[in-house]
Amino acid sequence: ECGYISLPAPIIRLGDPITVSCIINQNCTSLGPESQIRWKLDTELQPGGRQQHLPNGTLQSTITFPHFNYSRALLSCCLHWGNGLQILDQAELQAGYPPPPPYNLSCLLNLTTNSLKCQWEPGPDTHLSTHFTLKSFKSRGNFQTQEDSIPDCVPEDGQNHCSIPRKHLQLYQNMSIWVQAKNALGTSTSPKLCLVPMDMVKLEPPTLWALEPSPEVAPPQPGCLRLRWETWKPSLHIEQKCELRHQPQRGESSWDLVGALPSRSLQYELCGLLPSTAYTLQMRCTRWPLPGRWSDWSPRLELTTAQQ
Amino acid sequence: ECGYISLPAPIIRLGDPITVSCIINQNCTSLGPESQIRWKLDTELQPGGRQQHLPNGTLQSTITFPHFNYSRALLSCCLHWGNGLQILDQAELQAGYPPPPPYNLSCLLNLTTNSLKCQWEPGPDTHLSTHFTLKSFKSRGNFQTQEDSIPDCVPEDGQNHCSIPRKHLQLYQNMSIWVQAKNALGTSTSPKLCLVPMDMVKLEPPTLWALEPSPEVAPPQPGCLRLRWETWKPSLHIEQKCELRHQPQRGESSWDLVGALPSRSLQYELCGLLPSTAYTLQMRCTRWPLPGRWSDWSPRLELTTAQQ
Amino acid sequence: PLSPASSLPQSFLLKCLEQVRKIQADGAELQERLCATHKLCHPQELVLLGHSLGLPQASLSSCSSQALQLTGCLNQLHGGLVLYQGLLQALAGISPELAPALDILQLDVTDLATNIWLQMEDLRMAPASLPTQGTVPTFTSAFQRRAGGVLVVSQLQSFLELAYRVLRYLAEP
Repeated sequence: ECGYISLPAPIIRLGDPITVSCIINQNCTSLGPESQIRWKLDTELQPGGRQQHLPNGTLQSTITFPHFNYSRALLSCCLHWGNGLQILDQAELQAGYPPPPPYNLSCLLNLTTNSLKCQWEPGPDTHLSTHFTLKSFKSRGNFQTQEDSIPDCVPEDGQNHCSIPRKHLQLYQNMSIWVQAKNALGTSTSPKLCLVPMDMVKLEPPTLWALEPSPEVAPPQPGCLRLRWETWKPSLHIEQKCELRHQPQRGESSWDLVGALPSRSLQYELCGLLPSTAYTLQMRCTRWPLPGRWSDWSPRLELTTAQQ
Repeated sequence: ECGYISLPAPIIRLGDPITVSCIINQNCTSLGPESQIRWKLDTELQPGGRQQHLPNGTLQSTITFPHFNYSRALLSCCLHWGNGLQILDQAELQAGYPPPPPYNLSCLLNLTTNSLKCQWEPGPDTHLSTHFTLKSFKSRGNFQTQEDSIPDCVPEDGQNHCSIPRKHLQLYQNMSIWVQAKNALGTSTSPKLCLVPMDMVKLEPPTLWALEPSPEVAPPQPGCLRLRWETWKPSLHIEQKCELRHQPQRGESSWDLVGALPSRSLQYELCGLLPSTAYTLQMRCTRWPLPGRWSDWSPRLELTTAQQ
Repeated sequence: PLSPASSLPQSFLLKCLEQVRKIQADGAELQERLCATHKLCHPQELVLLGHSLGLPQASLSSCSSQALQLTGCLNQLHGGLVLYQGLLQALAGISPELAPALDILQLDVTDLATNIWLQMEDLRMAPASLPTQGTVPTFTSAFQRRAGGVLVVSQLQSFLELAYRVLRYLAEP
């Protein structure tokens, strides 16, 4: 080789000092006392290289960057030659931060895909390529002792979520989950989440329908509404409780809430409302009495109460 | 096994006759003279099974379908037992046609993807799963002798086109290309296409611009238009000729054509038109004098000729 | 008879009930597809084949309400689920259309078996070692796997019906 750059490390911490040296061999060119090694950072010539002729006839230059503040830079070792500069070697230098611990780790059990989807916050940019891995294991009582390991879940590039497939899950057993972040400068892990997958089930909202007036059934009383609802089909096997909220469409009144409703009703009469008034109704459900998450509110159902 | 169906072939030609037999073993159930084997096609009971007790104590029934006209059917061998039928074996029978030779094979060289995209007509439905493969080889002069083989190009399921990647192509050498169609009942091949990939280049249309009037240049004569154009960037290395067509926007007059124009002009004046009339212009180009395909016509440029 | 659920946590029983309902739904899904795709809709049409396959059955004799014996009942519940886990596993390769439904059913059966076993361990009711799956028939053709699927799922549904009644009885406050 004509010349070569030697770096202490290709990746350093942003702002850290770094000293780099370049050695040029005699077989490259005749190295007289006037030979001058010059450094370039990307395209900028850099002052301050300390040059010395080594006993074995090679020429060495060393340069120090007290606070290296480029997340990525190309360092070139050049030699004055004729009336120009000859580039003899290049090295890519990167700088950034070790990964901060990921945080806000949360998981939801998706009943359609049957997978446990976890997401997290990666924390500030490290300027370096950082890989996240969702790690977990099944454990009995106290979440500490690992029983069966679960294969790592590797998110797609740049994504901060990962889904553990059903075949790796025991839906009713304790599980410890955490995120590991890793780049060239270090590794960090998020706080551990201890959960039972089934308790993380997030239901889709129920569906509300107006009850069509029918000859056999007396019309609703003034200030009353009739409706029916059904929970989301994939959750039929889950015992749930639901909440109904309603408010007049016009005006600023807040929502009124009717709690602890069954997960399915073929006919429900809501009374105590203003007569001949247009109302907006929404419902949400949650797994109950076993733990679960509230679904989102259902799409709005608009009904008008019977006249006085 | 209780009973089993034996088919001469799981796939036959639509309309052909087929004779199927079912043999029931003694260890399945006691086979008295009153035992009766019945056949079902999907869910329909079929008349006409010929039944016989074989010397080894087994019971065999044979049924013939003179013209089997189902592209796919489920054949069940059943036995009267108690007051119902017992299903003892099932076999899936398919019928269709051997693949007709694919036709209308044509190819275009795409300069953006650098691949040779060929497409073809598959011919009438064979009712069977039929696989198409685009086969080709490089050959010297007469397209007959195969020199270098090219890996088969397998289209995505159900697609009737395939793209041979650049790394398998020699753009300026002869190539023989054909399509093979294959299903359970046979194989067929399309007529061979002999081509030189580069001669199949299909250019994207050129781009037309109006020339902005400028102080240094005298305004155009009445009945004249000024414009400029440039060919599609990836084809700049290809010598081309272009055609310009124009017609008044109003009225029914057909297109007028100006042929043999260069592939690039910074300033072109088109005269001999009606003064103060709005015209629509389009241009297309082709590789020339070397062989090539005309590009599509460019998007329309609308210009109005100078007044009298 | 033993007063129900004297030693079984309510949350355990509610989870088991939920799991049984899920497995019943999974089983119904598989039965629907076997009927639609392969015209195998009635187990009664496959009795002869069932005899020749020699499908083992699971008993819940210790769970009858007249003579409920809790440890024996839980053991039989767990043993039956392990048996069906093995039978469902033997159906692997049933057909591409049915494979996803069969996988989910198998996973859910395994989950319930594990829950019962872990609860028995917590209550020191579990036998010294896990029961083995026992001899499972080999299905030698695609038809046998599908017909076997109809028979196995039909038996599983009856088993679950009984199990559900027992669990409900045990969960009564």
